[in-house]
Amino acid sequence: MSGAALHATSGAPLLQVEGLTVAFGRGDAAVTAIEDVSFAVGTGEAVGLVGESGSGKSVTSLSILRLLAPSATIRGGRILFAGRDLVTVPRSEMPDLRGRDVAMIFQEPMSSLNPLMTVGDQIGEAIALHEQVSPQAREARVLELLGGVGIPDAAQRRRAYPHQFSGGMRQRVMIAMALACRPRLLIADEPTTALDVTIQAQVLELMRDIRERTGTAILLISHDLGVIAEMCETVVVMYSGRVVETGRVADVFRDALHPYTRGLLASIPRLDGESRRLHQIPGNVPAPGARPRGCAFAPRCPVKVARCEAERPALTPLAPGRGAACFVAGSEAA
Amino acid sequence: MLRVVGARLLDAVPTVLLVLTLVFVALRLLPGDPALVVLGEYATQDQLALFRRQMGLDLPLWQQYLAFLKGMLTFDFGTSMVSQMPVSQLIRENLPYTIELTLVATGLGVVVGIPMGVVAAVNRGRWPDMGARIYSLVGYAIPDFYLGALLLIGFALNLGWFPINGGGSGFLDRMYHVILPAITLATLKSAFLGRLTRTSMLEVLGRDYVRTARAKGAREPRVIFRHGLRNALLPVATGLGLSLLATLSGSVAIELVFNRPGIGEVLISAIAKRDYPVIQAGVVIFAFFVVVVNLGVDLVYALVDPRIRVKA
Amino acid sequence: MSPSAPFLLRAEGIGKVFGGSRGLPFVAASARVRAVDGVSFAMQPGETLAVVGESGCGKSTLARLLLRLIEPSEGRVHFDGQDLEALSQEALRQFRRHAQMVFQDPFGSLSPRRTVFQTLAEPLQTFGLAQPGKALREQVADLMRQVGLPASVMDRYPRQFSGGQRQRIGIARAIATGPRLIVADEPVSALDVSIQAQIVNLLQDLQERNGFSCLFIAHDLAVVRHIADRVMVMYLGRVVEIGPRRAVYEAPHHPYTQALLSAVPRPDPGAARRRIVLGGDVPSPSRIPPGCAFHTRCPLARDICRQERPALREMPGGQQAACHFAGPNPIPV
Amino acid sequence: MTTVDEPLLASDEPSFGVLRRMFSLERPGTIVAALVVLAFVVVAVLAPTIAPYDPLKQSYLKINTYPSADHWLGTDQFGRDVLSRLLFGARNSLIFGLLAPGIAAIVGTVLGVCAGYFGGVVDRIVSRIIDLLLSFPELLLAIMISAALDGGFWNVLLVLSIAFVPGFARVARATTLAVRQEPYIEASISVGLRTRTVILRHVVPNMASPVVVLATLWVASAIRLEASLSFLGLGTRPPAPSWGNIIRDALGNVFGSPWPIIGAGLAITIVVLSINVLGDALRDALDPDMP
Repeated sequence: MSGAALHATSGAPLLQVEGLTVAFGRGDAAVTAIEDVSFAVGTGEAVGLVGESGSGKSVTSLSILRLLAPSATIRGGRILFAGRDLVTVPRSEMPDLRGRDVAMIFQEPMSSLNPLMTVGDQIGEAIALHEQVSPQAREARVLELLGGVGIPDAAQRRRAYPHQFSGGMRQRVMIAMALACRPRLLIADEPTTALDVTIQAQVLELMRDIRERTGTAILLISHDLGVIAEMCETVVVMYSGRVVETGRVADVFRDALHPYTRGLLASIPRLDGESRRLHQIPGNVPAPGARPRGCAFAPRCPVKVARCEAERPALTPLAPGRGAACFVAGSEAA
Repeated sequence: MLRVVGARLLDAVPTVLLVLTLVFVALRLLPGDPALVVLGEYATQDQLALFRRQMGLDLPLWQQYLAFLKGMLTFDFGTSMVSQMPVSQLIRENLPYTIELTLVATGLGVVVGIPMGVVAAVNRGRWPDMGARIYSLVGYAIPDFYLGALLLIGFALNLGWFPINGGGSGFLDRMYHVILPAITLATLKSAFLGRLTRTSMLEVLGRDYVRTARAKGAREPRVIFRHGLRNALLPVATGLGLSLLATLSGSVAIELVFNRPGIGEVLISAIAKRDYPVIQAGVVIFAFFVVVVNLGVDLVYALVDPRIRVKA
Repeated sequence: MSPSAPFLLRAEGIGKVFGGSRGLPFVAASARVRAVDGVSFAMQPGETLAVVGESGCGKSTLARLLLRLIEPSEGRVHFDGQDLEALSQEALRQFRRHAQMVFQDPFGSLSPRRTVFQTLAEPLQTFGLAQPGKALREQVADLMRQVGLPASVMDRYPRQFSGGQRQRIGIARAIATGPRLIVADEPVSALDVSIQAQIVNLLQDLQERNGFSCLFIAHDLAVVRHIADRVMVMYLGRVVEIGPRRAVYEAPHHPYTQALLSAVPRPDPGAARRRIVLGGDVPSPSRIPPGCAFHTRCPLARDICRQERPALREMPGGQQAACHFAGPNPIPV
Repeated sequence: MTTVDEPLLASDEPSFGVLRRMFSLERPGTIVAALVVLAFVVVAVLAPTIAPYDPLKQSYLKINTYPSADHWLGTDQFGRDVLSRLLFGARNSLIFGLLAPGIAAIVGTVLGVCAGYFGGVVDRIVSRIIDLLLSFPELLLAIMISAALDGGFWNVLLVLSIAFVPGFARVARATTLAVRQEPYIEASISVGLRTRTVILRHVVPNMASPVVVLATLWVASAIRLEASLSFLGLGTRPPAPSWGNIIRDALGNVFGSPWPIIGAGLAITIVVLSINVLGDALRDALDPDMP
């Protein structure tokens, strides 16, 4: 049962990941990072990929553009983007697609820009790689992009170097660079995690504004459920390398089906929270190499049954547009 | 721009002074009395006294120091005690040979070493990387004078392709004489530069901005050269400065092996003959080179790396 | 130690300036950075005071000033009625027994080459609290049980534990000498949400049982809401608002506190909320704006804000705020 | 208080893991290198017993002979047995190879730790001088110092040690600075340890591995540097045998056989190569993520 069927978005989704499995290392030393991951992103939709460390959310996002480390191999599954399976696209053709159809921004603004190139040149390069435009047209486009992401006096700032920008400003430059060729999908891997909360608010506001203006679909990877709630329509929850729940954000946040999602939502400290104690999920996230047989959440699950420790539950639809990978969920109030 | 260059030049002044002071102190710490050592135990007292006055050793220490500084900075190194020739003339005749050898050897080292390092880094783990590592390991181990001796015996003595000794006169002839010694030194320097470039390249290729370049749609060659190499070459520039100086000091031995004229040979024979003015001049010349090369590397860094050139 | 003074800890006008050395011959001078600027507050025994603020606001520096890990440039700290500045080197070392620290980075706060037993025994031995021989192992075992770790793993090395487990070892080390004050420097920011909850609850349970007061430094305002009795908001080395948790969260008076609270993303989708999005970037501590440091980003900024630095004034809700125009116009949180 | 028996991460790794990683099978080079170094040490130690002749005994009957039954590597221009001189040369290299880096390691590390840990003016001055001395390659530094001192064992040892001190000091200082920034140092201070204990118990053990790796690599450099100095006539003075001056004499002797040069040169190369391989293996084992 692939996750895609769960999405009743109009027409074929822009991006459809089916049964994606990625492992690191060779031979018997190989460690499965993510297994049987399925979800979809509709045109212009904002999907949140949420999970704690070791959940495989970054590996999933990097696999789409095939930017994984050399030691990683895609063992199975398909990544359909506008009808093309990116897993089978030859390596030499991937650069044409990166930055033009699908763009990506990363978590560490401090180290994601080339320290020896001016900000303007780095954005200009993103244009020049995909479009044959005159230097003047390209320069105009660079200034327009810088202005579009809220960087004041663009003409002068484009000559500055990354070390002359603050974290928030650099993230804006990254966004401008990603939008240079008007991609149809923007993958953002923890874009605001490294930023202070007031700067994060600015960047999130900017991303929402861009989505409205350009209709670019966003795949937002984050561990912060607050950011996901504010930015996305659909959420995909990952735990220990597998998708455990998908659905519309409003539904999942109101009453999550999977015990892990419920536990996670209850553990979040809330600004209006009155209680002193936080709900806590006992135990630890298993390391990728030491994942238990059966459901990975079983050791920490309050409602586990014998079957959970024997078999791995697949992601099954439990309500229109919603799914969970749990034998217990949905059968009665988990 | 000028502000940065000016700052670096100002920075070099105290360094030069410190170096000269160290040299002055080192030579004055010589155990025993230089006059005795040069003239031998049988010299009479007044011969010793005459020698000391000639050499200005009888003046109070600070006067000697000032005279020493004035002499060094105006390149007036006094006269050789052995050949009575003005030292500066001795230097003028031999220095060009050393510079020629050092530049050609370093040039060859760069042309071979840096590309080798890049290829090894890009093909990490595959045969080019293994080959480069073995080449570097041998290059780090083999003594320069041994390699020189082997090349001399092999290509010069037995095969006669190259001259056995001398520095040659006239451009072509001097090049003909410098090839074998330069290759000897270049082999070692390319091993050093190759390994340095490889490490620096590997470190840079792991950086986030290289991944960003790929995410932008840049093809692999552009990622490696436009983004990777430019950042990797900065630390290599420092390494280049160091290898230039290492080649300079290596040339001392090579000049001996190939019987070439040069500052190294002058200094070594002066040490053997205890010819103090020449020793002093040789040491100062080498020290001067060190300061100039390091200043050069600093300037290159300041001009190339915007993080230094442009204040945040 | 004198009988417990009215306050456990009192800071008066504490400040710290880094760098600012004029150049030695051929050694570069470094820029003057004012990290903490005239901070005054007091802590009751058994109380949890949270210190919140964005990067560069000086909260971590303040923690180290209070524990005398770095020397303050100006101001005084009184611990249990004693002026720390007057203490001799040895007396200061004894003071450390009563004031311990928990660190942010679980991977960097434990010495990699020493076992858990050695790390936990160290404070006991340093202050002569360690019983001889076998009994010491039992003491360490008890500490481990208090923080929810099996005593059987005490002979292992830090690299064999997860982030959450290491943070528990750090907490065990901090409570080993029975301190009366624990300064926790962002103890949970490096942890995942599910592990975060475990550590927050652990700290509160230990506080209830041992009665120490806790200075809790954090940038996550939601965590602070659960753990703090009082909250102190800092901006560029200065206190902009300080008061009881309910007052500061539900009726913040300082515009920066209001903006900070409204910037925190809420995990309830669709909740319509009007958000204050501050313009500009946090100025660097080496170039602090004149007058009220926040005026460059403050929506209410007037001329007086640019000239005069506002002092902390009492507010109706029971908290203090440092703003010329602070008034009870809370933005609905 | 929920006591949680949480699964621990890696199994308990025995401390000699470092050795196991160094000499594991997929690194045959390291094992060969170890054997070569072992042979070198054995030869150097047992030179007096295994050398066929007295390295200094001259004999005018057998000058410049090619390798023969009784002189496996022939004789030099004074009729001395080349093989014996090579064996004693190994002794000379081992002594300088171990002593010089040893002394430099101690002096350099103390300098580096003090500069790194205490910082302030001490750090600025010490690191300024280190950077200055470091801009001179070891050989140049050695030549300049030996200009002030004539040859002889103690002077050569002094020259070699001084040449290596800046390098050690810089690594020790850099590592100390890095370790000094780690929170566990601040933790040990806040737990009430005296500065002396903090340095000995927490700083030194955690900075040992880079210094140890450097020491290993510099045993090789010391052997090579001593050979170079002796070749230039500034190191071990003939007639005492050193691989460097064996090559120097042989090169000057037009009639002699090339074997002394080949023998001594090969000895230096192989020994230095092997020690470098061991040093690299040690570094990879201690700090696997270095490129």
